[in-house]
Amino acid sequence: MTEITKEIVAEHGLSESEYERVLSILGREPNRTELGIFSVMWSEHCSYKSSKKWLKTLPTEAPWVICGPGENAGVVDIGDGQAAIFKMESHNHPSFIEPYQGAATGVGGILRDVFTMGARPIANMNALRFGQPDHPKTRHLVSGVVAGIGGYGNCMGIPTVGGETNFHSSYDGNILVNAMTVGVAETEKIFYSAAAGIGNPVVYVGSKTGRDGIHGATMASAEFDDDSEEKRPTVQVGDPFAEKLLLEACLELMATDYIVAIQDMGAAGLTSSSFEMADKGGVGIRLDIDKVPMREEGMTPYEVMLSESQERMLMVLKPGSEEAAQKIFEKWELDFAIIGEVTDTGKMILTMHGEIVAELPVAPLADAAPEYDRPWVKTVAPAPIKASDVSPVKDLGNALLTIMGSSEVASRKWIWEQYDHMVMGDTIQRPGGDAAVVRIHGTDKALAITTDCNPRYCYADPEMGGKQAVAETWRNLTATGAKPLAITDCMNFGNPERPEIMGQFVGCIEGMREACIALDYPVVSGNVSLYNETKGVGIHPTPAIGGIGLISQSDHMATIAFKSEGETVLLVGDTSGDLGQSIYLKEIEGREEGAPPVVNLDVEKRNGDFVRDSIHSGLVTACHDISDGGLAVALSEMALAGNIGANVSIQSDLPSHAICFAEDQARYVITTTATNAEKLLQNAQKCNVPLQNIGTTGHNELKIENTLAISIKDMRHVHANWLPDLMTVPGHE
Amino acid sequence: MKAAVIVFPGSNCDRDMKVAIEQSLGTSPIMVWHGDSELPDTDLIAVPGGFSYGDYLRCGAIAGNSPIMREVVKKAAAGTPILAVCNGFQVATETGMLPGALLRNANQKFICRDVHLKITSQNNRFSGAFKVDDVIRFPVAHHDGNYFADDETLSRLEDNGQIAFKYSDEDGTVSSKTNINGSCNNIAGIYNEAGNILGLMPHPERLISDQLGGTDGKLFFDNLINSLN
Amino acid sequence: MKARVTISLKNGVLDPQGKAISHALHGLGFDNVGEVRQGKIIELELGDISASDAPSVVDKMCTQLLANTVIENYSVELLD
Amino acid sequence: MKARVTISLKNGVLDPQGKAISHALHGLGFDNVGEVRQGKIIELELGDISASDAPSVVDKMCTQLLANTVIENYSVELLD
Ligand SMILES: Nc1ncnc2c1ncn2[C@@H]1O[C@H](COP(=O)(O)OP(=O)(O)O)[C@@H](O)[C@H]1O
Ligand SMILES: [Mg+2]
Repeated sequence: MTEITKEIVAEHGLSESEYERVLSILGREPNRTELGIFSVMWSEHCSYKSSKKWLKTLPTEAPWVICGPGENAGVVDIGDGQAAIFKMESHNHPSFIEPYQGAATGVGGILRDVFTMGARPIANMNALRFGQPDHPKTRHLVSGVVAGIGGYGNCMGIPTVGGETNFHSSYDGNILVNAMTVGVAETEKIFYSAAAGIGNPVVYVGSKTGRDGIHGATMASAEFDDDSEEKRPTVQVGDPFAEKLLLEACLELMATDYIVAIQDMGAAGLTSSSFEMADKGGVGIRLDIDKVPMREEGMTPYEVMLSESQERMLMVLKPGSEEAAQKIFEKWELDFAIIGEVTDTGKMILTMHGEIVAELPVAPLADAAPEYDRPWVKTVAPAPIKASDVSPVKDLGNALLTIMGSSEVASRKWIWEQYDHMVMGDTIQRPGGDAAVVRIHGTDKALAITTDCNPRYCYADPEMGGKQAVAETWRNLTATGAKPLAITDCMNFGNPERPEIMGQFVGCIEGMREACIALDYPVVSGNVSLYNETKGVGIHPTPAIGGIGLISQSDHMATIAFKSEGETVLLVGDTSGDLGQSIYLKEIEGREEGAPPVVNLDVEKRNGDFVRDSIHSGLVTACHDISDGGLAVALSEMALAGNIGANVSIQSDLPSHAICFAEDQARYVITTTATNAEKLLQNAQKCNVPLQNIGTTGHNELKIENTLAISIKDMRHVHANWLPDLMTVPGHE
Repeated sequence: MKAAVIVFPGSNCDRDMKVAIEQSLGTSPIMVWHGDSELPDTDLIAVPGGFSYGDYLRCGAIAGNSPIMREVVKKAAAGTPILAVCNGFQVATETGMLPGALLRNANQKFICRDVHLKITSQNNRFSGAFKVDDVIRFPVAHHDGNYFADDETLSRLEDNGQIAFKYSDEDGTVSSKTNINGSCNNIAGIYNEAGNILGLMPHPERLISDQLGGTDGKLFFDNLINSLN
Repeated sequence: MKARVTISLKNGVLDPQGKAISHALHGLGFDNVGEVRQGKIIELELGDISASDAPSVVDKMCTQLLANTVIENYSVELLD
Repeated sequence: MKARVTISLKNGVLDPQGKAISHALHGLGFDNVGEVRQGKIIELELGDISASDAPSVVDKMCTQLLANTVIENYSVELLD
């Protein structure tokens, strides 16, 4: 056996003090396999050691929350004995190294998190951040990531119904690929991961274990160098077909009552799945490594325990059910192996060839996982930028075209057309609107789903940015008529050992916390991805938020498209006209400066509740929230979606560029028939919601009186072509 | 009347097909698992979309060699109407029930969106809801829908009126601009010589209500079921 | 015994993948590249089979499954 | 001048295609078939290029575009 040297410890990413703790838990030196297990269990990824302290401050409860953070995914009640199960997760680093497979296996991983709890996945989402459009790597990364997400989700037959995409230089060396899955289960049939029942069989199902994804540092070390083979890849190849079979087989098994506990094998594979199951159940587990289905010969216990081969699950079954369970997996042509049992030793004991190869106490290893209170400094928020501080450009029509054809606002159709967004026959709002809407199969209910985050806002003022991200998802759901239920998050940040980065994290969490509380909109699941940093340059803080909302009657749904000519256009909410961090400032002035718009959560709630009630009462014919790019962009998007123009005129003391492009929060544009306009205005007054009649739909241009007039055709041209043009290989077609 | 839907490992539009048939027929089709070697007697067999066997090797190749497809081929030869959609179309060409092959889309990308289709021949059973030259709208969702056949086969298909639909624009113009995936002659769907098999890349089962964005698929299935009743 | 099956598109069958590769190579500055064709290679572990039986068995695999002879040609190489 | 590039998955990398093919061959009664691996073959018309320049040019094409060296190996053969 190799001796554990300082170098080996360092290669495993354990600090000296962490290694001291290993020695004191074991009362001896670990062997190589045990060290490997400590290293992955105590990695940032599995232990959340830098973030735990702060994540605990987020609100996680509401009467409709069935299961908050801590399990594979969050669970909320959606009535009629049904639950929505959802989570978002990052696959940033693998996607940068190998965009297709990295993104594909990211989708595979998040799907497993959801169906492991008993849900049939009904929708996928993806939140993507790439470097600058003209960075030499960007095109290759966009094309690979999008193909990979599509390749996996399409093959699984789960519709990918929406997402978000940003381009910014802060992601040049660290792209973000965050994938979200939403599934539906019966509230009576939700599966958890706590192992129980001494003597119960521990069962492995799915694909075989290979040497995939065993982390790089250990690969380079002596033990694996003796066969002079090529350096083994650290990226996994996804097999969506195997996952589709695994999904169907698991759901078939879940219809029985054979399962005691189940857990997917994600990061750190067999190690983290078995430890988590044992730790949650307060039991021990004995595993016989020889029984693990292996793809390659001569695999060591170290390799088997640390492999990140995809499309695998671990379960504890009721005794006596093994044979019937095996039949199901055989029908789906998947491996099924009893590899161990639940014990009362409180220890994880691994054997191979009849010998014990690792023996670790479960609870101490989990309880003693490091938790750090890392030093942090608060980001000082910049001063606001008033409209009067920015001199307007002469031609605001041209400014609108520039913005509509900018990397921030241009259509993402090139992306979502590569995703099957209709399979399963329940997508009643396709990508392109505020939130996607997917019917619960066989019912008249539907879920609205969105992901949002404005990293520029978060960079300027993490607290306001975090608040804004939560509020924007809430607003996007509201704009479809849905009642927002809960969120999942994917916290993407730089190196937490730098106090200013840690300060960004703390700030975003604080803002999110306030918003979640004020909007009664808890966090039920999430994921943290730190160290997104190259050569000391971190990404913009990016707390991607995925929100879901319930539409209890699917015909009470609004879309952004103008529906017919001659309807009244109304503006909900107040406009202060600040331009800090706006797209206008970025695209027209070339500045990313100032404070982001202020989020007032009381106003947010009041305006949103008014909009939702108006949609439910059937008075609203179209609805769109106002976000990136401000009012003029919102109106343009509604005109493009409906292929109908509008003529508006806004009563305000503000200069035109502020009216058109300020990104004040808590605002929406709604339309209504001419006859219903008065009613809405009266209702708004009763609710103390600012509502202004700003014009009428019609004709084939967007006209803002005394400011601009742009034809839908010109608008569509710049909006539709930016991304396809970016993605076209120079010199061809 | 009875209908069957074939389900392979990796099929994923089987439920959508079932729902569409149910909606027009009033009763559920029989879902036939690929491993079954017996096919019940039915008046319609649907081979649905998806990624049978992951579409590994070639789309539809492994499914095309499955025992159940040998039964489907026999029924087809005996005259049973077969509706082969998307992956089903690929499977049907692999078995030789339909001529030609489906290659990777010319732009190399998966394409999911609504497309316009021009009706190019009359087959009352499958397209009786529409007339020749009508333009309808169905969604596509495929990576390998680029129809290929040699020149001789193509002219035979054209001459015999075996081409069911061509990719067109809203006004029915068929051109290279409206050819979404590089298919020979813009072909989106074809009949066999006897006219009892329809293979098509677009998905009629996806547009069966206003809520889903359109009803051309509903018209298609209503007519199909009526004509078989 | 092992076999290597090489499968390529027949002449006259459009090869979208090959075309795309040729475009991409031009885009990268490899201006001289002409036609590009993409094919498949399938390596099979044949197990217990005699060298005399192998050719006909692999040929059967090709016609039945591995190649679609409407659009593809194949060739077989036996490696021991 | 022509080149033939053969691309295969590195050892240890999962090959879902190969797995499925092997499975399907068993289903067709070819019971003896063991492991199957699928690779790609790309044939390039190189145009005007000297035999001495060709190897390094094709190698560049491979690393830049044709092969994904994170998970694939490649080999190059020059033909006349
Ligand atoms: N990566 C993506 N995949 C699928 N849909 C996307 C993606 N990026 C953006 N979209 C869709 O494009 C539309 C506009 O996105 P975005 O500007 O983020 O919307 P909003 O400002 O309303 O949040 C949304 O419908 C969104 O779902
Ligand atoms: Mg929105």
